[in-house]
Amino acid sequence: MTRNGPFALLFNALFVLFMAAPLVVVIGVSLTPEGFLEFPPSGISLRWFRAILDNPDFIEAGWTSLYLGVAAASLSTALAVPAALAIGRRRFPGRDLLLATFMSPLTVPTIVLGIAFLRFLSQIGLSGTFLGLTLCHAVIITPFILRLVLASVTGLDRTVEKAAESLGASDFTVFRRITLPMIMPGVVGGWVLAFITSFDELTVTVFIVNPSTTTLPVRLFNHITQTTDPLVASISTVVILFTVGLMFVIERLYGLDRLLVGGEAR
Amino acid sequence: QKVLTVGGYGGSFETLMKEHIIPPFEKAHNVTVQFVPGNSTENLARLQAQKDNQEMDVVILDDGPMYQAVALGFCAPLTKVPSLPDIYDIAKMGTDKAIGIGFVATGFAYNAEMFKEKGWAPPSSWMDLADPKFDQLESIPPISNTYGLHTLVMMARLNGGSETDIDPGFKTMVDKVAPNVLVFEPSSGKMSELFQNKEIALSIWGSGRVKALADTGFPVKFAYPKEGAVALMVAACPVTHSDVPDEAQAFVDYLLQPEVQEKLAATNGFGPTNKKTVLPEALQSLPYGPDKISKLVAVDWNVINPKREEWTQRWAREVER
Amino acid sequence: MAFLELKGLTKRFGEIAAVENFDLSVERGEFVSLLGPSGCGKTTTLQMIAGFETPSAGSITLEGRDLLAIKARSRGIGIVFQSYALFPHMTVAQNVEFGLEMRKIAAPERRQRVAEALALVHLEALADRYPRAMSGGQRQRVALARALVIRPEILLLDEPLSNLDAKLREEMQLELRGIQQRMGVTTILVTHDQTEAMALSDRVAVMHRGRLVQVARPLEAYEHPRSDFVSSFLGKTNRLEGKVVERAGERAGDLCRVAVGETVFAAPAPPPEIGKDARPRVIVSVRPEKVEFRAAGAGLVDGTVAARIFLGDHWLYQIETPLGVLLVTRQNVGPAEVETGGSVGLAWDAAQVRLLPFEETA
Amino acid sequence: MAFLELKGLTKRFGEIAAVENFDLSVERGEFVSLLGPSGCGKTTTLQMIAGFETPSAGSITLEGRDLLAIKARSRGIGIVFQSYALFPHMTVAQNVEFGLEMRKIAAPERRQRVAEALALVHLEALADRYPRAMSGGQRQRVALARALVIRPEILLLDEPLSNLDAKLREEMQLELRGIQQRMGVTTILVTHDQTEAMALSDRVAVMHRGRLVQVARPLEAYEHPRSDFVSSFLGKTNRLEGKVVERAGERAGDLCRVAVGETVFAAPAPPPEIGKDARPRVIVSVRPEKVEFRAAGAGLVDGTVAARIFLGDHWLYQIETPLGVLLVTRQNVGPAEVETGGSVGLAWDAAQVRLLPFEETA
Amino acid sequence: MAPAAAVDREARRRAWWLCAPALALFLALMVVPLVMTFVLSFHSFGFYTGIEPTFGLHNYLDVLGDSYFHEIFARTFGIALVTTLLCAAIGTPEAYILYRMRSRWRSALLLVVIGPLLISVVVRTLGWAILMGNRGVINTALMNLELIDRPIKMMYTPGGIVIALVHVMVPFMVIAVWAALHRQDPATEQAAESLGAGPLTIFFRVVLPQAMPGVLSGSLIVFSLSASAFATPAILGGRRVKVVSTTVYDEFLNTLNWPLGAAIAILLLVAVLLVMVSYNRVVERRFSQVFG
Ligand SMILES: Nc1ncnc2c1ncn2[C@@H]1O[C@H](COP(=O)(O)OP(=O)(O)OP(=O)(O)O)[C@@H](O)[C@H]1O
Ligand SMILES: Nc1ncnc2c1ncn2[C@@H]1O[C@H](COP(=O)(O)OP(=O)(O)OP(=O)(O)O)[C@@H](O)[C@H]1O
Ligand SMILES: NCCCCNCCCN
Ligand SMILES: [Mg+2]
Ligand SMILES: [Mg+2]
Repeated sequence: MTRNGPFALLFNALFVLFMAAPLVVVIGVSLTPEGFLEFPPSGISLRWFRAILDNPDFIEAGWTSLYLGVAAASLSTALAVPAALAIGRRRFPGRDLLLATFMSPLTVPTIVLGIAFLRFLSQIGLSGTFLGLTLCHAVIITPFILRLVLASVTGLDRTVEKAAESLGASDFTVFRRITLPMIMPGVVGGWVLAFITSFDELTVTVFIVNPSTTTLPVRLFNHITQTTDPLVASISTVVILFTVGLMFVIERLYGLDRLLVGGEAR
Repeated sequence: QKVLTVGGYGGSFETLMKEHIIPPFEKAHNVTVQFVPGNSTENLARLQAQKDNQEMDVVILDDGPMYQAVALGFCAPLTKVPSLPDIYDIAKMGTDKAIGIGFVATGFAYNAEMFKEKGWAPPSSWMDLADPKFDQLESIPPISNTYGLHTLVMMARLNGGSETDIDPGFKTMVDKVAPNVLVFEPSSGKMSELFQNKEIALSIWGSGRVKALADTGFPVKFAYPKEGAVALMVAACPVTHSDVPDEAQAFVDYLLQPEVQEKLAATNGFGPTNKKTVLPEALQSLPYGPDKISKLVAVDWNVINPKREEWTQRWAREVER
Repeated sequence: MAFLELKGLTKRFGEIAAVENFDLSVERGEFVSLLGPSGCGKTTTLQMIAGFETPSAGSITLEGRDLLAIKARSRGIGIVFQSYALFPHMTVAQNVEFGLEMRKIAAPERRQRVAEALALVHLEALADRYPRAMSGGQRQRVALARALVIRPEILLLDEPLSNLDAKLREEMQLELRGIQQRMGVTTILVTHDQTEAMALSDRVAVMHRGRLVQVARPLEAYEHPRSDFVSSFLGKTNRLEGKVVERAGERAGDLCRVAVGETVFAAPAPPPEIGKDARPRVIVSVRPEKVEFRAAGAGLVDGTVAARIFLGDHWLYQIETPLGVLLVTRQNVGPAEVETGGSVGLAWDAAQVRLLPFEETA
Repeated sequence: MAFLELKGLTKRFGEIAAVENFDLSVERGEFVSLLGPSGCGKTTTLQMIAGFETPSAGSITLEGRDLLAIKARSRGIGIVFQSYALFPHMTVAQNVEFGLEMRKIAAPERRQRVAEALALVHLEALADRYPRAMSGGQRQRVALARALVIRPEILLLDEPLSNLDAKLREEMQLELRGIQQRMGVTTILVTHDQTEAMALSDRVAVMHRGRLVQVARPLEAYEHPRSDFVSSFLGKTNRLEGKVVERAGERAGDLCRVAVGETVFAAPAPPPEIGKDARPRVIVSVRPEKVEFRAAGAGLVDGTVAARIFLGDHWLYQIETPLGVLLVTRQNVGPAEVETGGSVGLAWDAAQVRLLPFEETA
Repeated sequence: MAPAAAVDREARRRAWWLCAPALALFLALMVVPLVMTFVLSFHSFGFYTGIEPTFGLHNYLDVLGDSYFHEIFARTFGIALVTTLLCAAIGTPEAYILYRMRSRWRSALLLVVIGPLLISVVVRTLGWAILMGNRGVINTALMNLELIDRPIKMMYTPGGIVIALVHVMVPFMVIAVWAALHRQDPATEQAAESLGAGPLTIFFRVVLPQAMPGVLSGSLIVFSLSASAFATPAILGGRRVKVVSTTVYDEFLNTLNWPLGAAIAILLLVAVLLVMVSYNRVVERRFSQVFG
């Protein structure tokens, strides 16, 4: 493969600087020994990381986000995999409509969704409940999973399944023993991406949480609307590291480049 | 076990509630208290969203939004609040459905260090907001926020108008004040961030907020304008259709107890509304005692509230341009 | 009654008839190739036999039983796909074992039969490899073992060799034929490579645009194609447009005379398909290997050698003649018979000429 | 001095030497094929000539000028890729015109040259089509026109025909050779199809594991392979492991005797590569078309006919003999010479036997 | 024998069954709430009366007839347009650079590219606020270098919003273009080079036209997400730089005039959908001829 020229590398360096700057600044701020926001930090201190431990609310919200992410991503995966199998490999009336429906959370403005969810959930008495949150998040993250699973389904060699069928396997056996293992990287990649999306969701969630189900981003948002201190930065840093760690998992399991290219397949 | 859900401010108020105010109540009444943090408007919106199925049993709001909550029928009458007779009349809000639990003064917050560097005198008059030397160094909360509304009303009053004749207020805001304003910042967190980043030197803010920021070691100070600081009340009400109405009433009453009022004063800088509260020397600077309370300027919510939507529209169209 | 019988088999996709009115009887143990250009419906036919496509009309019976009433997974047919379709997440042994598991065969027997199947395709040593770590030829053999281990009544092969390079393909052809004969399994092979079809099968079934145009033993199909299409599709030929100028008697073996341009030569009596016209237009086909060199003037037609192309085991000559460029092949034994630029006469045995119904283009 | 000269050309990717110490001289107007199995370094060699890979060592000169000092875009080399690499967003004419635009040739001349190039490949009528709307063979011709319109000094072709089906491939081969000869452009073709290489080229360069193992005219390479590998790669052969048992004089044409198992027969004197041992082990290669049938007992070795496979223009016989299974091909003229199961004698002319240096496996 | 039609029907029914669970979730939590919002937009609101279930178009008329809202919609779409153009200008070359990069570096860079997508908006905007303030890192640096003597105002301006939006949206563009690049035959670049084209000519005449469908589909995503973005303009725009979504938020949370907020939201949704659909039309017409 041809190498990039010096101009391209300069462009790339500026691009990286642009992309990384806000995150680097946040990490920098989190290291301040002072009681207020300061960049560059006048010294290096882990004081604000220790402070996280003194704020059980944040830790609790972190756990909520974690559980919520796992529950929503799992629910959404369970629903998206069969849908992807149908949409990815069959032509049937209504297919495009279904696909558009499942992709719609990407096009409907999030604020509209948040309000719609809030009104609907309080009507049916699920407002602020973990179940309500899980359902809403499952809706929001479905497009992410569906895209990845669809990509692996469409890339799948159907004859492999026919081969299994010709050897006597029932439909369910084909799914369990052949199809699912083969699309597994897409499913896992989609799950992780969906998990991260749920874990970081704010705009919708802020409308539908209650104190016992407050998620970390909402907690952070509430915190910075009331006070801004380096604690936000240190918690953000932890979130950044956690997310980066998860992305390494994707890279290992699925390949970030496949995640991107695959993600484009409709 | 019964669960009582209380809506109120986030930040230091939330911390205080959760750590020091709620636990004794839980023990005494054998309930679990959940706290829903949010600013006044958010919690008011929450009340409206859940009109048919209220999640909150008690809500704590600024006085302005509280008037609206009462008007919209979200608040239940205070039927079992034995401390009512001990409360200043001004805190009774002319209704039996909500009660003030603390006084806050709306006045100046300023960065004392920056003022010293530049050799400026501390702000002393509401009209200082129009001083060109503060170009892009000011922040005022928008009209949706009580502090912003107070600013508008004060500008009207000092320029020949009043709540009933708001035009001079808007004119002054648009022509003289708005150009100095870097941002109309509603969020207290952002406001402290603006101070900390030295983006602003001066703002209109609550005495309680200033105290909270000053407590972090930041050189911010509160100043009472010579024309008077505006009284802002923090108010509480029991929410209608509560499934634990007795506990809700008891909680409002609890907030009015002198020992709780003292804690609110010590941590959040709320001036007590219960006459029986005694504050230690260090807290005497708060809006405290009949003398100081009577010196605070009050605004007329009964005039303001019906006009508020119209003013909000004008503010958005004229001031925030 | 034949072992496998396809009758009036038709498959339409919307407007398109992918397969139309297809009749074929296959005997037990026979090896039949479906041969034809891309898109002619070979795969579709195979898929209907396998049960992955439902015919729009027609029937398929196996020993008289209606196969269409049986689900694909119960037909007991072994299939090898062009892409091999190995299970990528299973080892070679697991791939082969899968069909036995589905049949609920006990583990010890499974192990033994897997070992036998792998031995059959010479892959004992690679039982624990994953497919991705194998070459094309090896994968192809795994696919074969996997299809054979269930002892299918019928083995279907859809272009199993077309992904292999020329040398390996030839090797695998020999191996495939050997295994098929040892197992005696009835086999249907789909291919578009005529040499492959002829090399492997007892009979070839030539398809064209969804229809079966000729079924015959390879030699028969090559030597006695029923149409211009079959003639051109099965190997190189010299295809000339001509006219019957003298009809002889109608008994087989009777000779007639045909004219191609000015040149007139003898040919076998026209087959019935050509019709009763007095001087019908016909396609005259003479295979390049049947054309002989003579001295200039001593043959049926004279020409100059335009090119002489060495192709390893044979030479290909392009001879410019009044009939057009004629191809002549000669086995590579001894030195070339004629030089480029030289004049030669060309001749052929009248019995080697084929007259076919006239079609505009093959 | 040759037109194009590759000297000591080497390309390493990390540890792997994709091409090693490759020497080749190509004359002006010559057509040379690089031939070899997959992964032997053909494409890499071509890419170095084109300028898309930088050699790790060695030189490339064109009429004495150092080509490596020149950027790919200035080398003036025409390339046809296996995938055709047409610009999908340009019409056929725009594709062909692109190289002329890059050369800043004025519009009227451009138009004329595009028209000429399209005429050359018989695509005048399709000038305004987009590539997507064309068949494989047509696309291939557009690619050729695009490469030729810039009047390249060298034309490089990387498996240009391997995506086409058998019939179309043969047609395109003839066309390609015709165009190359008319234009007289020096051409290097990469292929792994030995028939294609032999059919098209003046010389074939056989590669094996990154090295050039033989460069020769097709007939020479086929008839006088320098190694077991070349012998087996260029067409079918009967490959036997044997031993020289009697050396004759060292002059060419001198005969020696070799033993394969118990069977001893005559062969040309061993070539120098085989070394000076008294009784060296050798690979004995006899092409199937060179083997003749005799009556049983009357040949060099007797055997039984194990299979007789009809392949259209020829028959392939597999004969079981004490030397192993020997292949014999016979042009398809007249009836088959021997029947399956029958006994035959096999014989060959001593001059047709090739002795090659011993290698464990080809 | 099963007639083919019955089998097709069976297959169709199976496809629907497979989609049924997901569809149920979407009907309940996506369609119903959106319909409720739609209905809400026809109601009316009074300060003391709250929401009244009247039915009329007054909210829409209010919005459509008020220059204040026109300005907000214009600003919103202006910001979205500029963001889209910048993303295309930055994302396309970056995708190409990534595409040509060796794989080890590429993985690390992909992490940088999609990082912002995955990190909470609160965190990101906090970072931008620190960078872009009048006393922020950028202005301080520029002033220390004496390149400027007054800070450049970036916070609370549309420019600042655009910068932060580009930061979040550029990954979508890179992804879309990158995918398009992967669909093209790398040999076309070599072909162009062998015909005498330099790197820039190759990029503009061979790579970019082929990647154009990717650029266009990326633009679509970026535009629609930017037009409906909330958190970034809310935090970085302040009160003065209002966009549609922050206005909706205000109506819902400050004024409590939900019917009006719902009407604005529905108008935003419709406007975004309109832009997307008509854009798709144009793109399809333009490219169907070239790319199948
Ligand atoms: N699912 C389908 N829907 C519509 N048309 C189809 C379908 N499957 C096949 N066809 C059409 O039916 C015809 C026959 O296809 P089939 O795959 O059987 O051809 P084939 O002979 O196997 O060709 P190849 O040699 O290219 O594999 C083709 O015209 C094809 O386009
Ligand atoms: N960029 C590269 N990096 C590492 N190894 C490479 C690279 N390009 C080629 N190789 C290796 O170099 C060897 C020669 O490759 P090349 O593509 O030249 O073979 P080829 O003869 O053209 O094969 P084919 O017939 O399959 O096209 C192969 O082993 C290949 O894996
Ligand atoms: N710490 C809580 C102080 C409450 C003062 N009221 C804030 C009004 C802003 N919405
Ligand atoms: Mg097929
Ligand atoms: Mg190659």
